Amino acid sequence: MSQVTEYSEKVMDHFSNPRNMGELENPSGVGTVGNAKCGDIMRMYLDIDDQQVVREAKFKTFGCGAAVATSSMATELVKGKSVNEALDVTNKAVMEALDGLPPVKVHCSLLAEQAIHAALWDYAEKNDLKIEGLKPPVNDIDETEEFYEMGGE
Amino acid sequence: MSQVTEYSEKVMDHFSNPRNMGELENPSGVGTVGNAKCGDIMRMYLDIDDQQVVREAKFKTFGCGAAVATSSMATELVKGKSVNEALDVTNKAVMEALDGLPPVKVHCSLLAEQAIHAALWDYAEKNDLKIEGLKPPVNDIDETEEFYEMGGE
Amino acid sequence: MSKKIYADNAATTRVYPEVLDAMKTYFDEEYWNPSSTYESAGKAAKKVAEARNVIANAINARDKEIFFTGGGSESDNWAIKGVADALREKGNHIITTKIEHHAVLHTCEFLEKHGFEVTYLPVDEDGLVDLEELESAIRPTTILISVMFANNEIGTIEPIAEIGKIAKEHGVTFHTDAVQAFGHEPIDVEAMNIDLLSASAHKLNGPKGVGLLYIRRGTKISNLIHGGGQENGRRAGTTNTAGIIGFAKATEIAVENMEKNNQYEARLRDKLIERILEEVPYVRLNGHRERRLANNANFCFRFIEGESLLIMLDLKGICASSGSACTSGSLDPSHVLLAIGLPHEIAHGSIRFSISTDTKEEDIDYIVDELKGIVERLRSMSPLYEDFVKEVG
Amino acid sequence: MSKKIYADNAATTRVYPEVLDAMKTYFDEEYWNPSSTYESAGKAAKKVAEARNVIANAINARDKEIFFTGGGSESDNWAIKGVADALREKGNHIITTKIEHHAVLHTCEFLEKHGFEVTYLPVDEDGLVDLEELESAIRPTTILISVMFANNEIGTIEPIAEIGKIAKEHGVTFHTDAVQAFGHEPIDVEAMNIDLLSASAHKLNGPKGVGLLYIRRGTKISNLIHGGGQENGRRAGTTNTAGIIGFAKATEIAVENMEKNNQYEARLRDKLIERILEEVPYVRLNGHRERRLANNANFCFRFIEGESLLIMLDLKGICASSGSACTSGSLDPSHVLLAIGLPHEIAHGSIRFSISTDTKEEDIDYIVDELKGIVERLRSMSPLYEDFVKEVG
Ligand SMILES: Cc1ncc(COP(=O)(O)O)c(C=O)c1O
Ligand SMILES: Cc1ncc(COP(=O)(O)O)c(C=O)c1O
Repeated sequence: MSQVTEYSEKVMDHFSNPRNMGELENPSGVGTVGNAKCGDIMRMYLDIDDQQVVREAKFKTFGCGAAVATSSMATELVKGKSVNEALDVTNKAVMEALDGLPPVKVHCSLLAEQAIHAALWDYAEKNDLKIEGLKPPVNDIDETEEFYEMGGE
Repeated sequence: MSQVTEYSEKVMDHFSNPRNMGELENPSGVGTVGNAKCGDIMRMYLDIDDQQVVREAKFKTFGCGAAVATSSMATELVKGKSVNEALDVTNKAVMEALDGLPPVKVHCSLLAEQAIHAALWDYAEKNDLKIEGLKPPVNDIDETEEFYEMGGE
Repeated sequence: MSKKIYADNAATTRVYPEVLDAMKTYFDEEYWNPSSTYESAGKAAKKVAEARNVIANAINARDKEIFFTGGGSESDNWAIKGVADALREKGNHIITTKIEHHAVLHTCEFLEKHGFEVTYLPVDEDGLVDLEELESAIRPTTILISVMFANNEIGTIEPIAEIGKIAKEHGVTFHTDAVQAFGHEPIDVEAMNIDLLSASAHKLNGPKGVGLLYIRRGTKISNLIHGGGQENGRRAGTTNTAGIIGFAKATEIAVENMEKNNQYEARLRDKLIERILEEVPYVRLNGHRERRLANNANFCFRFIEGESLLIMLDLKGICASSGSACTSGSLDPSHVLLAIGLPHEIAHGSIRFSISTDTKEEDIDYIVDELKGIVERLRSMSPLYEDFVKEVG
Repeated sequence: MSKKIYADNAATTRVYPEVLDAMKTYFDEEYWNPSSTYESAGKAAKKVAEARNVIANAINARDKEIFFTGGGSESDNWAIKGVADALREKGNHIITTKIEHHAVLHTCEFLEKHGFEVTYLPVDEDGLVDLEELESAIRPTTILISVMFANNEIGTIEPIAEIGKIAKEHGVTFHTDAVQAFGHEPIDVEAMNIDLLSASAHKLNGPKGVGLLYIRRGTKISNLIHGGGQENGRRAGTTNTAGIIGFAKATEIAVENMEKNNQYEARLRDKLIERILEEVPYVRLNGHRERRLANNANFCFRFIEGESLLIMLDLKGICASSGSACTSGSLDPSHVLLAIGLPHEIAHGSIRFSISTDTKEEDIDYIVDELKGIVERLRSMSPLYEDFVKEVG
């Protein structure tokens, strides 16, 4: 079965026209999750105001169509939410908002959830806050391999 | 590979229009060879005159297309020949006269050779002759199986 | 030769124009590999998914239980070797019958060389398996029962639902070679407790070179063709889109018309059987009189060898088939005819007519009329008949 | 979407109209089973015999050494399991490479579970097998060497004649998976000392679901698909007449035009390679620069994941393929790219263009022009690129 046709229209839309793609100059929090070895890295930037409301969210993603689409949707979903509400943007919520994902792509939505959490953790650390229910991110991004130093092109 | 298309035109001709098919009323010699179990039985009737020349030859055959054709050809080949010449009508001679046989059918030509020999043996026995080079036929015709007696249709 | 009657539909069938039409695009226009990522390929993938659904519905299976193969023989090999490999630790005993297709028998013989034990069940004179015999053949080490749905030579339909029940009660995996039955007889893998089922498209007016193995969810079976992830990782090889789509179209047509077709064919078949039994002496109908495929009629003509009969029929434009050894180059006649108790000599004189909805009533008359002359002629040539007449007086 | 460029001919190819024409009759008019006795069937049998001859000639084999199968995967499975089974008594060691198609690799892994030992030879950064390494891997128990003719992902052509020579000197059976090479590269089984060779029709503008195994006379190999006596008793299953006839037609066309086609394709391929290497930064050409299939160009674009690239190309009407894991649902990228020494991260960003004589020069320009924009866009989205730019400054 081909992947593309298994993507919903919403997924294809968020892949082709990703919302909030880019960086934030001085983010309140930034989190990077995933693993280049596995082919997915998501980085999320959050701008959070004094009322603990997410005013801006941006992302950069190295990954497949679903990874890009879930990142895009995740930024959309957290925008305007309080930090506590943002914590409830689960992978399920992202998937539902995208009208579903093919089974082999479910891990991308998990990554999106983790990216939000990682950015919030960073925000909490920077501001010396304790956010109820937030766990420290598992940073499993691989060491950059030494291919290029070893003469790889 | 289909059998029919592997038959030469000569084989098909001798199968469709067999020469000398039938019985002789008072044959000088008659021989039956083959085995119903294996699906081939040939019976050859010879009419041999005082000069030991084969005046008439007839056959009956239960068997495949090649069996019928080799029987037909064998009768043609022995007609008009002396008994000693008839002995030289080998399976090779029959096959060549038929422009060859498919490999799985070569045994039919051997049967034709044996049928000639069996009929000649019968002739020799009846007339108390000894024909140089002629061996007694191996009669391997199966005992009629008892299927019908056992209630088979 | 003007007349042409094809009565060998058990060997293979004509591809219907609708089937060829359905396939065509998938050769040249929509030739994509359905496993590819781009959108066009998705169309092909969707079509294959639809095909799988049509075929699953035909036997009351789920889509995910249908695995496309390269034909009935591959499916049989896969079913038997696959279970043998997967359940090797559990046991080494397989039960099958003496009248299976060679794709089953020779696979079992191969396994016998590799430490498996195989029981080849006998059948009665109609070709039916005895259920008690089957049940009592089951051992603690039995891992597979493989009994064909319908026999390809004599047309007898086996009591599949009953066998399925027995297999289930004993917890033994049940495979049926339904190559002759799929699209011809109603099949319900749930009701019949079938775990594995083989079918082949070209027996129901689909293309050659594509078949399927139904695998009930949860059935333990190893792969036969390892490689790419096609067919849910169970059967490698670039998806034969055109073949599969043709298979589905053929299935659709077959299922839709099954009742009507079977009625039509059975009427002609019965006419053929009745006329031959009445008008030709020393003939035997092989296979069960009622529990048989609608398109199959198989006879033994005493004192006559099958290949000769076949060629003579061919010369009259009639295509049939024979269980005679002479067509195969071996000396033994059909193992099926021997298994129903025929002596070699009789078995050599067998002929199978397998008709279709293309067959006309007048074709049946033509067959019988020509057959009578041919049988008479061949008997006049037969030394066996000569002896018989002399004996009888 | 108006533009449509198919650059995935290594996955599958368009069936040529001449090929489809040659096949057609064998579906509906000449649908006979070529194993049957009647005359019509003989016509089909004759056509199949001619097809076998055409194909045998293409690789300097004898007709009797060609055995038709259901595809390349079946051929690979047959070759490897068949030799393993036949030579089990002689030894249990098989030599292959890390870059074989899964049809070879997964078959070898299956055999490892059954007591066989397999050496997976490494390859150099261009994908080439080292001959000395191969020779020194041979043990007294080695029964088979299986090295692909040309790699399906990176296009590298292996030194087959040299490997054949080594295998022969050591008395080891030599199989080559020539699925990508048959009809594309000159093959001479005699000169190259090939004992077994797999090919698949759909890689050379023939139909899907038909392939072949060349078996040198005298080679010891068990059957994989047991059953009827087709293919000289070596591969059961009703003969796929249409498929085989299509395969032969495709072979005929391919062989006749091989030189011309390869020149044409190589010129476009080189243009594609040169423009991309020049105009896109941080890109790597995978596979050997010269010893590669004329239609294959494979690249890794750093900081980018393959599936995204693929979809973006698809949105621009370009069909290509990726060794990215994301298309397969596994986490590891292509085993071939890992075997040539690429780190996972780079291997994930691979794309394969496999062109054909249908490809136009302007298509190449279109591909490169679009690709540049897409790569730039995806890099602008990539956190890896962000980090890289920050690091480099
Ligand atoms: C090198 C190689 N081997 C084997 C195969 C399998 O061939 P098929 O898909 O016809 O089974 C392919 C293509 O899929 C291939 O490229
Ligand atoms: C009962 C039965 N099983 C298996 C087969 C094999 O199917 P195929 O020729 O498609 O491989 C056939 C027909 O040839 C058959 O009639």
